[in-house]
Amino acid sequence: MVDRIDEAWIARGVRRAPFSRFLLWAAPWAALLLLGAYAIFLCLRDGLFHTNMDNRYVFGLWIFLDLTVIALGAGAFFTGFLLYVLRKTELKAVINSAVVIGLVCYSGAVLILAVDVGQPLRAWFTFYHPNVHSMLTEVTFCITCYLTVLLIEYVPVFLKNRRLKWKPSMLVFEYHLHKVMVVFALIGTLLSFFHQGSLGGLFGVLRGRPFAFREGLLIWPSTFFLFVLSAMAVGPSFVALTTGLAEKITGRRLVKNEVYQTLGRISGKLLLAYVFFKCLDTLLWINQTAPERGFPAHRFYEYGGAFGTWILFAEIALLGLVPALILLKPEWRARRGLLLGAAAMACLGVTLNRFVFTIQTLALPTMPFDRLLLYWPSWQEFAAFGFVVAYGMLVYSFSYRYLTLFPQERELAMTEARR
Amino acid sequence: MIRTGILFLAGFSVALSAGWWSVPRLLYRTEPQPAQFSHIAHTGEKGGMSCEDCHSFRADGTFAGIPKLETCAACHSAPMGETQAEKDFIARFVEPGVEPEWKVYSRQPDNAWFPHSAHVLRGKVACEKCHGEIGKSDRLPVYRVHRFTGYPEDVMGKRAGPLGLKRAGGMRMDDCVACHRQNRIEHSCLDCHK
Amino acid sequence: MRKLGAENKTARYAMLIDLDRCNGCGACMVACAVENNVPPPQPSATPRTGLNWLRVFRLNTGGRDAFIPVMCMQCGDETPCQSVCPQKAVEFDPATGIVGQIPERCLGCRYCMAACPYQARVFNWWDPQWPAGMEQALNPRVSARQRGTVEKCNFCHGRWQAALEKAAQDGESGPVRYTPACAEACPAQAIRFGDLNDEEFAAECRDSGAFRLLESLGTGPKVFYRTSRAEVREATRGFGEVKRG
Amino acid sequence: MFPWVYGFEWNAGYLIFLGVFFTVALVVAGTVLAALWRSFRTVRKKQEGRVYWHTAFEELTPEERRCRHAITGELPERCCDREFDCRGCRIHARLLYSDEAAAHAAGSGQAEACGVAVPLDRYYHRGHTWVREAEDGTLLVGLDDLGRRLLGADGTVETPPAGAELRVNEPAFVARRNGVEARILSPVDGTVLGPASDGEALVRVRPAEDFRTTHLLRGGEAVAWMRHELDRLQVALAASCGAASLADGGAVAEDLGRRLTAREFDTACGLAFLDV
Repeated sequence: MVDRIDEAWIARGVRRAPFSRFLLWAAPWAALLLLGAYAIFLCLRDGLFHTNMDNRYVFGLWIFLDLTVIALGAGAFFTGFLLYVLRKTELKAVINSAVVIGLVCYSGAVLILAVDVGQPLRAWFTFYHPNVHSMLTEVTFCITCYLTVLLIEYVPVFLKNRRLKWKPSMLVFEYHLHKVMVVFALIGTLLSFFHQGSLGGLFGVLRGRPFAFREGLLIWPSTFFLFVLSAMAVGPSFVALTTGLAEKITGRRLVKNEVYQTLGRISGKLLLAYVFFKCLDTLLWINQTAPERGFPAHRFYEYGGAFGTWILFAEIALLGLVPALILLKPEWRARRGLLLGAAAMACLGVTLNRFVFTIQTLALPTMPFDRLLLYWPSWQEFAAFGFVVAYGMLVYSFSYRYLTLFPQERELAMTEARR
Repeated sequence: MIRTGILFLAGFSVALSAGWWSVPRLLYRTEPQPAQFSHIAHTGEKGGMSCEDCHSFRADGTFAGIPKLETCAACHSAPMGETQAEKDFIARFVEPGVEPEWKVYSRQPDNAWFPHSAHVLRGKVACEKCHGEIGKSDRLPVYRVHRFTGYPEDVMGKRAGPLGLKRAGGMRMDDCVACHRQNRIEHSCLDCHK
Repeated sequence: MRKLGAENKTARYAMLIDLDRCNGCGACMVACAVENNVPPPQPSATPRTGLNWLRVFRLNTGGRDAFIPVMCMQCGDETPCQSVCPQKAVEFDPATGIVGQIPERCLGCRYCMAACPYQARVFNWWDPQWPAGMEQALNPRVSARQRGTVEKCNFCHGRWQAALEKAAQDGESGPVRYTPACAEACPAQAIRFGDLNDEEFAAECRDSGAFRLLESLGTGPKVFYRTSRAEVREATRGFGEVKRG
Repeated sequence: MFPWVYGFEWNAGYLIFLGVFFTVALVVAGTVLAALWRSFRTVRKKQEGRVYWHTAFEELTPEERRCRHAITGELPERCCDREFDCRGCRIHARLLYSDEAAAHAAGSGQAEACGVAVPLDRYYHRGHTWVREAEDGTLLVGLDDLGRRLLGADGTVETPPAGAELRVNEPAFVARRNGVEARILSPVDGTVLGPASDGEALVRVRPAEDFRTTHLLRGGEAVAWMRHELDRLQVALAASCGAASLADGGAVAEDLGRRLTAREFDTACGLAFLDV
């Protein structure tokens, strides 16, 4: 009986696991969520000494996580842009899923940022006394606005739940909100563009950190544009990857193959462009930017170990060029495993890029009497990290179960039956 | 629909005015001063004293603020007038030698630095500019303190005193900044903060 | 009404530290902590989570080690930490040349710490705690610490304020002269504090033996070092040490 | 953030940054408010039904949106793009008076598809309701045989009260059985006069001024459509529940609802009544 308890909430024409199995799936995530909540509580109550961050490693796992999930969450804005503005109508099949992913990524990032700062109750200071020259101000403003936009974009997805739909006013609001969605898609693109950029700018402007510092265009360092481009490149990849995972986990077909192909093709093109500009930027940095500031670039990699030249190679060639080529060649892209593998590699490449800018920048010494330092996060940091992952998993799972994340699912189920 | 709107507005305004009325009352706590004090009795025709006679500077330029008991006792070792307040003061503080714990209306937050010497001695700012005409008051104003911060009401934003006396400048950060801006004095946060 | 600051010409306070004299005793660190109400470290604190505004580093020169006290350099050009703060909790005061850090405004995002190449900024990882009775000895001219905020050396701002009060009392005009706690405490008199607008002091800072840390970054630090040992000067120009300790 | 807040500076940086921010905030707030206002207007004008059908139609699969003339084979594969309202459709208008269509429309009496009765004296709506003109000029609206069998003996249909306005393709009735609810679309424009007296129909309706039947299925067309529907239903049920096949000459059970599990019944209702 318990298996059918929520049947009235599940959309018609799609199949979902029995409720008990859903609970079984959700339980470990909920446990992780609780553990993370406890760690977050500790940090908020006692202070940040619960983390292994210190005066040198001022940013740790959390900032790395923020930058990464926000880059991956770019799939939301970019899919919206492709669908509503560039009219790539086949992407309608994943837009809801992309919105939920974006929402999860951004709200998770904001949540963990609130724990990461020393005085969360002063978060409004940035709005009240903004220093408009700081990249972090831009990030704060844009992320807040964009999270609002994502919440608004989530509303129609949410209102289409089977039970809520029975209330006529809900459906009417959903309809009218959906009609103006192009406005939100455009605004979201603008906001996301700026804060992806300012997250890159965050490190590119650090003139005291020659490892991260980059030459600029107007008021923005080159990392501003590279972060935007890389986020746009992996956004579709991440959407494809999550869709593929969802198909794997649920054992159902959720979108048509052409959607994967479109996502892969766009991702591949942008990734190739990104790799090209990243190479240019790296060459400029090695030959001009870093030496001009008294730091010959090759010295950054002399510490070896975790931060050797392999990291540069892995980031650009192995996890940038290779997936780009796979995604660009139609025959390779056509194979699902290869496509998803390439998408995963692209996501890893961007993750590594964010790792380099956050962790490696802080690990490298700037002063002559200093040395390379390593840092390993405390359990509280890992648990808070787990909190975000579990939160994302749960929100996504609930959304998948009760909302229509993949509108093609019903059609695909019928086509399959006909066969 | 209109009825709902009217109901909403009515409820909203009731809640708003209730909050408007109650929050300041809940937020501040009244504390008694140790004794009654009349400024005008000292500074008026009869007393003839100036502010600096009691509120003096020390040799290192710091401001002494409210005088210690010995300053009071210098004149009031025995009653000089007829008032009950004076008799009480002598009985409770002067004779047993107990320092009265005056509550300071203008006590600034811990992180603020206000050099009286720079303003009064060098800048020739009149006391009334910030403190208002407290020197002409006949009795002490009610001392109200913020429940959370423990800072007196006057530095937390109360502009007009309950005695009906004009308190010209005010002693909030905004008041400081307004005056400094008006006089085009270079300032950074650390000019006034510590 | 006369303008309060009008007769006060601006100052550019600076430090000149003689590395030949510094023997690494750490008196400056202690004096700094006492002056600025730095609480004793928590039992689980490490050298990397401490609240020291001033730290003395050992510089490996190949020969005899040198000691080098590092505090906030009060960078004058393109101050790296100032522009990055999202809410103006860092401020460069043109009247004194001191980079102000306002803990009450600070959110604790630590972006300024990442921006500082000298690692002169520290974070309050703990709630400050003083052993019973020790809070009686706190310096009233320096506000209490706050957990979750960033702070740093401000050239003993409380002492500057005290000097200003005294100057107003005495009717003196012009930039005030004072001595920060570290300079006062140094038994070898290695730390000198002065005003770069004072020609004599500025000339010493431009001395052939004088240098600044990471000058190539273009941050315009106002803490100068001086040494007669060429190998020390050479060692400070190096990159971070590779594989040591 | 605001000019009156300490720290604000009137310079290009602040004006650009805060200008953009406030513009974004205003646009977002304005758009949401506009959507709210339009929703409010839609509800006030009682147009929720139209919105409901629009949204539901969007969610139908191409198979479900198949043009009636594609079902009969008059046209090659074609999807309806008019939300099943053929009254303004040019293709429909052209085909309506063609010989082929006339042939389809011809016929009277009883027809059947796999055991489901399709009386030819009435017009059919794609949501499995029918309309029949009574002698007094009013209309009778009822559930067709498949709908009736689906709901079975335990099923109930909630009809709107007398005086309610019906509009084509907008939800008019609610079918209920074993806790499953499905909206049934109205086949006509008109005003409900009350429950129908004969057992077959659900309600009696006074037709609207411009009442037309061109959007409804009739004659042989209805039979072809019914076969298509049965096929669709069976495939979907096979997909979700593995039901028995009609293709091998089976017939639709009299009380279909009872044979189906709650879950199958739910799926079938959604498919039959176009309530996704």
